[in-house]
Amino acid sequence: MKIDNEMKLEFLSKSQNESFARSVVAAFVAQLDPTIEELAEVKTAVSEAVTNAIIHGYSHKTGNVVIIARIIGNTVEIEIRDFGEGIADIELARQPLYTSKPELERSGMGFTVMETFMDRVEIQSHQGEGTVIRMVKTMKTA
Amino acid sequence: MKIDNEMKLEFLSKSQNESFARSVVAAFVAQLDPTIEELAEVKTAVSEAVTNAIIHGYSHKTGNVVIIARIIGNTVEIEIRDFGEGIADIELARQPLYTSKPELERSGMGFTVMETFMDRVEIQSHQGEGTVIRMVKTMKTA
Amino acid sequence: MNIGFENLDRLLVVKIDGDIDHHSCEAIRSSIDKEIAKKKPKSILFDMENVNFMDSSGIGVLIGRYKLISGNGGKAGMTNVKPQVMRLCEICGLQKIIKVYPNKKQAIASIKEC
Amino acid sequence: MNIGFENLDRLLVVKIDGDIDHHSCEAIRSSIDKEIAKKKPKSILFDMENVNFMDSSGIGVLIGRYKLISGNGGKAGMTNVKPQVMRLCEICGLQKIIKVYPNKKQAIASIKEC
Ligand SMILES: Nc1ncnc2c1ncn2[C@@H]1O[C@H](COP(=O)(O)OP(=O)(O)O)[C@@H](O)[C@H]1O
Ligand SMILES: Nc1ncnc2c1ncn2[C@@H]1O[C@H](COP(=O)(O)OP(=O)(O)O)[C@@H](O)[C@H]1O
Repeated sequence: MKIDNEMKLEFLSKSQNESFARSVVAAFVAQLDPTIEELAEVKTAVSEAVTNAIIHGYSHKTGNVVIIARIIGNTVEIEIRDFGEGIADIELARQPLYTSKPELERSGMGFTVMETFMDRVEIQSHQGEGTVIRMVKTMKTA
Repeated sequence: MKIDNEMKLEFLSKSQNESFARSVVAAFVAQLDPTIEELAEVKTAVSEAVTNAIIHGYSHKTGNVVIIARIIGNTVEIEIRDFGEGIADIELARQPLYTSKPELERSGMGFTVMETFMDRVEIQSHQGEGTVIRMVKTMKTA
Repeated sequence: MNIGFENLDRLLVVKIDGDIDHHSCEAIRSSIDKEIAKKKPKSILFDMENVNFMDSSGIGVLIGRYKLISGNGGKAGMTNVKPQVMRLCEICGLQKIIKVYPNKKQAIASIKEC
Repeated sequence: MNIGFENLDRLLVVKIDGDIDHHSCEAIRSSIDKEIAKKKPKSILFDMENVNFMDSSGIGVLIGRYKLISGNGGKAGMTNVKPQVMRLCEICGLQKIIKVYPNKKQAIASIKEC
């Protein structure tokens, strides 16, 4: 499992950084020569996880969001971390349509989108400490 | 001097990350609505500093390059850091046309380009410890 | 991000320009809701020709507008949906709630019939 | 990154496609030098129409090729240079060494005259 390339991005949990974050990951993943579809899938999954860090992790304050991306062969591993509220019930959070913030018109489909677009999604979370989402996807091309 | 936005990027000193690094800074600076010219200037200055970290800082090995960017009003501050060889004589290094690696067809114009395209460029370096380049530019637009 | 409106009888056509994510959602939502309050349309059509990116925050906004409109007996439709955005809509089952039309003309004709 | 060659008598026209930075330089340099060794042109013209980004690593490569060619009494030129790239060339004084022509036709005519 040799790591061919690696990057780490830290930014403030401001909503204008959502598009910045997904562009950064897309620019990094571009070196795998993904199809347009694969790139859109990665961007969308990253957007979901980063948005969750911002609105659920740090609902009432500004904190740091950290993204680590690694390329190993044709595979990209992406880790998205916040140091916010954490998830009380991970099983429940993963359910399609479940959202703890219906008043914000959240669809509750974030985790379902991540799971559909990536090959694997792992959630680690501790209340009061924060959340880490680990996602893996192997590009079919090349 | 309130910081409006901030990001930190770490990546390996591989040459394929040069274009990645300048795209990331460009995507971050885009929130200031720079002109095409201003954006090209920032990208070029970042490319110079990142290339220097890779070929001069870590000439014979792979290490980490760190970029920190901060937005304060219409101004962007960019810090590019390596933990490599360091610069023996900063005065000399800043001279136009000076290069320690003429055998690599370096033009010796990197620092001159950074100084022309940015409003201010500071160099801090210690031999055996590494180099930090701090660059500041205020966008004329907006 | 930019939003254009066209009022055809009581059909409001909303043309969104740019990425739809959590950040742009606020502005999109409030701008559409203002137009709805002002023009009181019966139905709504989202023209997605210039939307190259959307995530599930966008699904929330579209469903929210659907609820507003359908609560008053109106219809909601989408047209000119890009393939990447369409995949997201399918995953979320949005096309079961907001009908997708191949082009604007067909969409208008079909929604007005109702 | 992609390089195209055109040999007009003893003028080699090099069309570079993509960003010119330290990473792409290696490939650009070795590809041009191979063509020079094979075709032994007298002069060289860089068509920069498809170069949207260049940093000082690119200046090094262009000057290096200039030295190869001028060492044998040939000329070097550039054409179709984008404004951003032109600014870099000016800062580095490159246009004093490698003449810049407004278009390919004029460049070819002028270089061949010599
Ligand atoms: N980073 C996070 N920190 C805290 N809670 C989270 C985080 N990510 C997700 N959650 C919880 O999981 C729920 C489901 O997330 P998701 O499927 O993305 O739906 P939505 O974002 O639309 O609510 C959220 O409503 C929230 O309660
Ligand atoms: N990050 C760095 N680490 C060590 N040395 C450096 C670094 N950046 C610049 N230098 C030194 O400064 C010199 C001048 O740099 P520059 O003006 O960019 O020209 P060039 O990169 O073409 O040599 C380099 O040749 C090198 O000796």
